[in-house]
Amino acid sequence: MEPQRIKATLESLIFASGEPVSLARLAATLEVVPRDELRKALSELTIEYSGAGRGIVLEQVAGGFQFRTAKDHAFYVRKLLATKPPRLSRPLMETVAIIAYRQPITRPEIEALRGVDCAAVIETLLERRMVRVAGRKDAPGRPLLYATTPEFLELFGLSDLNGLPDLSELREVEAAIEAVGAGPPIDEPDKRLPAAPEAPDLGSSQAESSPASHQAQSREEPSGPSSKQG
Amino acid sequence: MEPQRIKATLESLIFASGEPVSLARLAATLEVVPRDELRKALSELTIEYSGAGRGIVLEQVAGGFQFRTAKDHAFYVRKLLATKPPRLSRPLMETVAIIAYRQPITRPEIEALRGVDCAAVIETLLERRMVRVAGRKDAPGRPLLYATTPEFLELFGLSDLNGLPDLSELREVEAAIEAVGAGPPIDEPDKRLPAAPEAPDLGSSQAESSPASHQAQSREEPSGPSSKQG
Amino acid sequence: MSEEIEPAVFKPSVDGDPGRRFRLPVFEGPLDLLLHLIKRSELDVHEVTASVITEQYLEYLEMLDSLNLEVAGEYLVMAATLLLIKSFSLLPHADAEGAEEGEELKGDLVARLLEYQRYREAAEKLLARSILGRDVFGAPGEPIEEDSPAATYRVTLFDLVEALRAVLKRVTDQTPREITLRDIPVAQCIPLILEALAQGGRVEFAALFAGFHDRPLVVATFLALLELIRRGQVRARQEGRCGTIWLDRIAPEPTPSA
Repeated sequence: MEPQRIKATLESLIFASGEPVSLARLAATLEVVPRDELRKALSELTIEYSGAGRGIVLEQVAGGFQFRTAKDHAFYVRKLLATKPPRLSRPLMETVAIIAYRQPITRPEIEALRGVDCAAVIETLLERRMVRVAGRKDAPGRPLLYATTPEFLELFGLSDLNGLPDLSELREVEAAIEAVGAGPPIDEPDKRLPAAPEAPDLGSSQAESSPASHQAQSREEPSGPSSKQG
Repeated sequence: MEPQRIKATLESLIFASGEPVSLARLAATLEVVPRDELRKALSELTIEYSGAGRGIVLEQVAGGFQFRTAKDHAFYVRKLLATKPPRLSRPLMETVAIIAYRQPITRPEIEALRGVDCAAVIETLLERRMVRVAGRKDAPGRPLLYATTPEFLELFGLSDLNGLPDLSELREVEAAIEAVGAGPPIDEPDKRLPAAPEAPDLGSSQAESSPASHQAQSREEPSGPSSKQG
Repeated sequence: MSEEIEPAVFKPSVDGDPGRRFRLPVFEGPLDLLLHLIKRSELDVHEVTASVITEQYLEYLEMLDSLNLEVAGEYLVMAATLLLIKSFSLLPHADAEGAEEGEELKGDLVARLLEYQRYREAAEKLLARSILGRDVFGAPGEPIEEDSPAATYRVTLFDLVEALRAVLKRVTDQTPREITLRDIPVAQCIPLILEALAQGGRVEFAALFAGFHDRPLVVATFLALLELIRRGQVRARQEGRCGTIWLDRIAPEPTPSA
């Protein structure tokens, strides 16, 4: 692939992802291109986006590369977004949906389901108070457990978690995975997740997780934005 | 505000929004800047993003401006996001085309045109937010009227309903109807067809499209009774 | 790109061959069927009432009927219309009134077909555009900075459910499935088949299942057989169409190192 095209493709990929994309993921997507060339194209792109009259910058953050608005325009960006509340982005929506239905759940478990690093997304959900830390899992490394908040319920117009729509697919998928006895866990993640051999008792159905546990807003333990880079 | 800065700010705003932003919203956000200058900056931005070797393009979609990936990179973007392209079956496409060209239209009218039952297809279109309920027809039984949504325009990259592909055989059909002296199964289709003469000329300036002409589609108005809830 | 729009292949392959599988053409109703027949006969839409079209239309309905498939009411209504138009055309020329009525019916039908065809073409044109999520992609946009209250997002429960469905779908799509039926893993059936073939050399397909009264067992065995064929360990040969299927084991290639 010629340099010009590599750069254009990277621009597409990073833009469409929304979440930070690691070099490893970019490399896995553009298999044909050697990493050296990717690095070169990325640094060229970064420079192109750093010009004075630009409204978007290409930043390297914890999880990888991401386009963001230039800080100078924050005032107007806020003003625009305030006129019409945005939709939740796909990564945020997927992650909060997983947490809602499978709470309490750890980050590795969420990542096993989504197939991508979710540190930044979870961080954002914590900031937006849609998700809270609900303790630690009794498993090696004692990973943090995440659950939804009262604000989450409010946002979706739910009085409690029992109001979450039943997902027939959820059962089907669980059954399918059960039958296979492998693959990312849906139910009882602890049993099958490589990271966690044992864990506290997770309600098997989403309806069971008690709304009461939503009371506490244990924001004390922000999950470290573990800067894992591919 | 100097032109360079206007352009950079617009770049920020359009990127931050994610969904298409109308000129009206941009103008409301950047009150200090006259619309003419906004239009000029927008067309300059469009040109800058249209260069070869770009991964992002600035498009006019659903009555607003939106950044999108360039078409050439679809393969890799799909690979990165691991998403499936939207399923657009033949019944679905036929039905949404009829609704697009004949809106607002009732189910019996659609069924008369397609010659088959369309309940399930309409249900799918509502679920996928391609179509919305746009009221009830003042006719016996007060049947629901369906219209397309801004999401429909977004899906097909249309700036507004005037951008719908021309229906080539329009004349032929009219001639046929004329010759027979009998009406088509549906009342006065011609009056509602987008090919109508008063359609504003869009080609010249992308910033020009008058918001008034897409009332029905305008993003500013929350699209009706957002169909159904899961 | 227009694959989905292309009319299905219409091959009334109901010749006396009960065991043969064939693809049943799927039409989106009588108008779709008529347009297909017109196109196949290289006629113009205005010639919809040509007797060749009417005949083929009725043949199709008969085929559905012979397969014990329910013929939807709208197909029957159209059949009646076609026959009515035909009967008018057979009237002596003197009957001006009848001829006129026939022309009117025909005109209506032609107009409907043309109109339907227009929307179908429009659908094709739409499908050829750059489609969001297929050809082009947007960005999710930037989340609001600082701690704005959660309630400032435009979301619905429907979005939430759809998001989870997308995740689950990806998980299941990516999870390699090993098919297990009840408690009979397919893998367990493989050695049994190999054993059976080793003993008899050539085994009749049906014999493999002889004595099986348990459906899951039959299915698991069949899947195991498919797997063996795929791996190139077993070969299946048939003596002509609908003939006996023979299975035999392909000797593993001698490994160079051995």
